[in-house]
Amino acid sequence: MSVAEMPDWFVHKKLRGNLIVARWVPAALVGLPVLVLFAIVVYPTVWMFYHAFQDTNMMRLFQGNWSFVGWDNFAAVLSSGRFGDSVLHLMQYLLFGCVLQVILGTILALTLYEVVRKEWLRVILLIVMVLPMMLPPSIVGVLWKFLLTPSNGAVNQALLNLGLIDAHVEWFNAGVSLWAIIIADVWNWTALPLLIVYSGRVSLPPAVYEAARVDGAKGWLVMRRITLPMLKEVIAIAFIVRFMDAFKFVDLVYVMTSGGPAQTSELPAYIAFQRGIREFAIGEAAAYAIIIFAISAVLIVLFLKYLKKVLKAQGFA
Amino acid sequence: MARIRLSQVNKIYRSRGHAVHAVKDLDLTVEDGEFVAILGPSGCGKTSTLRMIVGLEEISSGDVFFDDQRVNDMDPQARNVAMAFETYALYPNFTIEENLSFPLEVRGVPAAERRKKVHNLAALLRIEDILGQKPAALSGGQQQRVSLGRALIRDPAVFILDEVMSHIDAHLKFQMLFELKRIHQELGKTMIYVTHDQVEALALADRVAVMSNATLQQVGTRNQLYHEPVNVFVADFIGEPPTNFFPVELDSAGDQPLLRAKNTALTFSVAAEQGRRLAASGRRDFVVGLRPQNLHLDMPGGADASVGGVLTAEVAINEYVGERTILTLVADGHRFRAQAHAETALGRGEQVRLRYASADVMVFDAQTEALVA
Amino acid sequence: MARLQIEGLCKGWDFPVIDRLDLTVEEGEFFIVVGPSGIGKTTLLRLIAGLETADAGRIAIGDQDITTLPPYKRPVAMTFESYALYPHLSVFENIASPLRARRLDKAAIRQVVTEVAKLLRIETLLDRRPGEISGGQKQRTALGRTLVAEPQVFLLDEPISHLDAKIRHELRLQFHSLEELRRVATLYVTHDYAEALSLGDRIGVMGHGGLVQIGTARDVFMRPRSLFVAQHLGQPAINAVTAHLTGEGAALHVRAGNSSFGFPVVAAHAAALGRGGYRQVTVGIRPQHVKVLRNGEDAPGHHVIDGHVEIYEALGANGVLVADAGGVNLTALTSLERDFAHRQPVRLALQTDAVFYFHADSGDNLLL
Amino acid sequence: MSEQSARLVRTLLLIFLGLWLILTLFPLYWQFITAFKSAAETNRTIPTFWPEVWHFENLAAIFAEPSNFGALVDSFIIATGNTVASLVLGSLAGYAFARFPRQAGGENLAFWILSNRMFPPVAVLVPMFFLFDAMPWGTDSYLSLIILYLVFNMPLATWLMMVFFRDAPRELEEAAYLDGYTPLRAFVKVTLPLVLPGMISVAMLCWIFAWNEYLFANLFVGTQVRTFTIVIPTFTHGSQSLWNLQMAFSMVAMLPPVALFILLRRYMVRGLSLGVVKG
Repeated sequence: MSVAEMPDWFVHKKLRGNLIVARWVPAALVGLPVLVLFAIVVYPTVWMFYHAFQDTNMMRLFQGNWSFVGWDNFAAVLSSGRFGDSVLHLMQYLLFGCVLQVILGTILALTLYEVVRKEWLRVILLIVMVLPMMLPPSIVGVLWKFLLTPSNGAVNQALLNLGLIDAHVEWFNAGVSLWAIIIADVWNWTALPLLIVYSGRVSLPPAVYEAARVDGAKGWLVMRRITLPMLKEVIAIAFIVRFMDAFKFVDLVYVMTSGGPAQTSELPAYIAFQRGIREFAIGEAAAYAIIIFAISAVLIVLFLKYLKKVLKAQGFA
Repeated sequence: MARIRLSQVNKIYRSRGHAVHAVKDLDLTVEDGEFVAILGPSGCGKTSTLRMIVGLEEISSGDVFFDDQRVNDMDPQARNVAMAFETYALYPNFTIEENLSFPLEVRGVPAAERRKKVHNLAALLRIEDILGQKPAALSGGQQQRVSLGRALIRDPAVFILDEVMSHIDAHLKFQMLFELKRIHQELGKTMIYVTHDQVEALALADRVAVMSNATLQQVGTRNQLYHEPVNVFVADFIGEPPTNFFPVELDSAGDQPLLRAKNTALTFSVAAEQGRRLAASGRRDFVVGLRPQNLHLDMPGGADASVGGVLTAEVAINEYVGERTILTLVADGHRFRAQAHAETALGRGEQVRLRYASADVMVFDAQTEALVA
Repeated sequence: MARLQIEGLCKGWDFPVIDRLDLTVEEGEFFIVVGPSGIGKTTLLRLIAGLETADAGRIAIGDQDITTLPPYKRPVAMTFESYALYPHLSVFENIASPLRARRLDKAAIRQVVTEVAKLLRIETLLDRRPGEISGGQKQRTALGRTLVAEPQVFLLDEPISHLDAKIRHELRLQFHSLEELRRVATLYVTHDYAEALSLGDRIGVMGHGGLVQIGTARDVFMRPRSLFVAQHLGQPAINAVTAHLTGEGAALHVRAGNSSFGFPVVAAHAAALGRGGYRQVTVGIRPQHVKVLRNGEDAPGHHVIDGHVEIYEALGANGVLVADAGGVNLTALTSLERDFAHRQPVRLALQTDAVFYFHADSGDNLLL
Repeated sequence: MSEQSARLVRTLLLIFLGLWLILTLFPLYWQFITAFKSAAETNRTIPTFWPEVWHFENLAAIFAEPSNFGALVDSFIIATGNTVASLVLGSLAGYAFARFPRQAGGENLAFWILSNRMFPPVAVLVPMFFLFDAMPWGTDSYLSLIILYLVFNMPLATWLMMVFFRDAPRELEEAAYLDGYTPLRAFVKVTLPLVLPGMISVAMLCWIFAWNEYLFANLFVGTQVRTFTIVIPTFTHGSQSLWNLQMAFSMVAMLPPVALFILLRRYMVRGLSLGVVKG
């Protein structure tokens, strides 16, 4: 039936609400949550966007006499060496933190599923490996700060006993303290990508693997040609989740090193936090927050486009 | 090609505490190039049997031979057996072409030869136009053809189909049945078809193995199962519309043996030979099985009855279904069915005389349900 | 007087699924809509039930216009194709659900539900969960839920088409014998033509957004209004041969393209076809009207032709044989006992007085 | 890929798994033994891998101080309060997105709710600090943190609840309508029971994230209300951290989320796999 022959009732029919619920119900259902979200997210965001262009600090905020300074805050942030270093630290954290965690998580999840045959053993191992995710950052920070104390920390002692090092490692010196944070973070958050990839693997269709077995494919060939391609989407989601968290990661930096020594372990989000809360340079902190959000948003959108292309090619999307 | 022999095969599933005996002492032989169907209700052990032949399931006891070579410890690939799955189990991330060529890729067949084989198989299955697509974009029928293709491309010794028709629409199923028969005629492969649908099994297979709660009831050609069912289960399971059963007693032996439905006037006359076997069995209680197709409306001047009998009954329901009419009748409180010509215009309550040939009367022992005469 | 009346009903998403459909189901009538899956049968039921909003047209039960009433205010009960039983509630609670909705007292509910359960022979399953019972029992539970609601219209969406053949026979009898279903207007939807012919007081074949033909089982099957109707009723499908008519007056003759297949037109048909002056036609021959003669057997009043076997299969109640009759493939029905080898020569007897003649383009039946 | 090399790879992977287990458990083991060491023993130059003397009284010492136990109670109130709020709001929005995607703003609104997790906390902290400061309940109160934690818990709850509602078949609700139930009663009778397992896994996730939160708590509360996360680092003796007490208190504070996970692990894996795969 080509368009020309369409009956006239069909050509100009208008979308009618369904009979079951009045039109306003969906809007009402979403209304309250959106309202709450508006108050706790949109309002602060707008407030920050506004103050990012002012020279607000604590004093001026109380007196209410801040003034418009255009892009100065942004210029100050972008030109400061401190911000440049922190971005480098962030790259280091992203590479050895996020990427490493997703790779580790994937390998562990697949090993747990493919190699550990007994069901009860697999459940216990899963519980143990997900334990660190259950701990608050303050506990993790304190714990690892204690473990890594250079003089009599358990880690140095263990490494000495194993002969891997011959002298104490000064974990909290400049240039090394960021690694301490990364180690603690890997220990704390690898469990999340592990759980995501494990859940993804659990829900793959078992019949496909039997077909592979009948076709004679085994071990690595199955992993490379069947399992990993099917898990691409899930691994990507694990990466995005960790990537989003990385950009706003402050807790361990604050607890373990307070960005020290001499700002060598600062991350952009931490500086924003420090400038905003401790030093009350609110205008500048707002600029920081917006720059960080911009970078992460751009990278994620690029990543999603790439992911959509890959999935399209695979026939998923 | 391969001749498959199962001898005293058992499968016991052990899970915490209790064990399920899924297949009991199965003896079955599939000749080289033969098309055998394994038929039975769900849970009768047919799928476990299939998985033991393919090598996806470990054999608890007994042996499976491919051309007299014991294959118990060989994996599916070594047995050179191929399988089409009920849920198609196509590789979702591969195109159809990759799905078809993957089994060859695993065997290290060079790319050029793979492409050639894929293309002429696609021609046989008429799926050339969808080689570039992904399984998710295909209809049930197309996916099913691709899954057949993936199994066929390796030129396996044995080709096994596991309930491949259960997700196909009714009218498409007819074409598919013809195609499967055509493929078997063209390739002459040894094929094993597992299904719960007796129409598919009887349509396709040279011989059908009927299973029920883990034991093999009977193996036979369509006519053997139809005319000489070994017990009530097989007689009931085979046959569309379902067979009618009447609990009876042996009333009188001799030349005109009569079986009478308990305390009613309903009697069934059988051939003298059948009478002798019934008397010889020394039993009194039997069950009579009569297929609706074998009850003919006694048209005035109809074909004269060879040795047989007549039933009078009242029409309860007249179901006109286009090609034929199915009458639901009641006689002495027994409700049964008869199949009649499409133009039968009998209404509810009309008295009818039905003729049957003694040869079509099946008599089973009431206790053992085994066929006696 | 709870008659179901549908006038000019329209519903469409990206194309008009239901286009100005008219239908009247009398009180106590068991009306069946049959058609291939995806033709819009379920949409029609959902429109009557109020689960979808009609774009145009009017639906009335008795003299109450329910076109814009929400489902919970319509005097209608429906069984879903997937049964839609509440998995977390027992069979008893599932059946009692409509009465719970009306807040009837406990004793009344228990009495009604046990009575209906006895009627449907599922009284022993009342405290089981839907997950623990068989397909046939699930279907009866869903039916019980609709009976208990005592609506003015029953809507049944493919109630038994997902069950095994054996249970389907049994449940078909149930629909025949259930008096309760015969007290009110019932609209039953299925894709299985045999079910439709066997159960329907009247049958509507659905196509092109509406009901292409409405009539009794024999009307629709023996006097199809068009090729579309003929092709959708009958398994295996009707033989449709494009052919042209040669000869004049009473001596009309059918010739199929360049093949040697053809047969003389029966006098009665020749008269009607002659007046119309048709030349190009599509000839419809039902497989049951193509007999495969045993050697030596002849068939008075039939036109006998020679052919050889392409493929033969026993399909359920009878054998299906595809024969190449002079370049045209003809499907014939035989009894189950017979068997045929590949390429075996056979003699086919055509019951030419039961042949249909359809217009080459529009597909309309030229003899109606 | 011969059989031996396959087995070799398998053993290597198992060793890798074992190593990771050790790496995961070692800190917890160290936390456990430190919790029962005396303050002196914790500061030894050569740390002992097993306490010479077991000081069970460390735990008693912590809870002798009522405010410490009070901190656990405060954390519990905030976490539970926030979980209930997140669940209610998340379910409302989730149901609307699942059942009425077009009218309720559909996918992009849902994605937007999820994406605000990308905002650095400071973008929210400063303005909210001043906003709550002006509010009657002030910053140092249960309500301030309960509301504030919605920033990360509500989007998560909304997203997962949307997936679970989509997973509950709409046909059952429709069957309830035809039985005569109004939409609200149908929701309670049919959809809610089916979504309950999903709700439990969402509640659990939200509760754990709220219980573990540190940054917001650190800034907003501290006097009337003290969550355990901000109390732990305060166990010091002058400049010297009392590691044994901090470890002991951490161990106690760790129990609820760990217990919750072990108890409801099935729901969590099911919830996540459904949320991830379908999301």
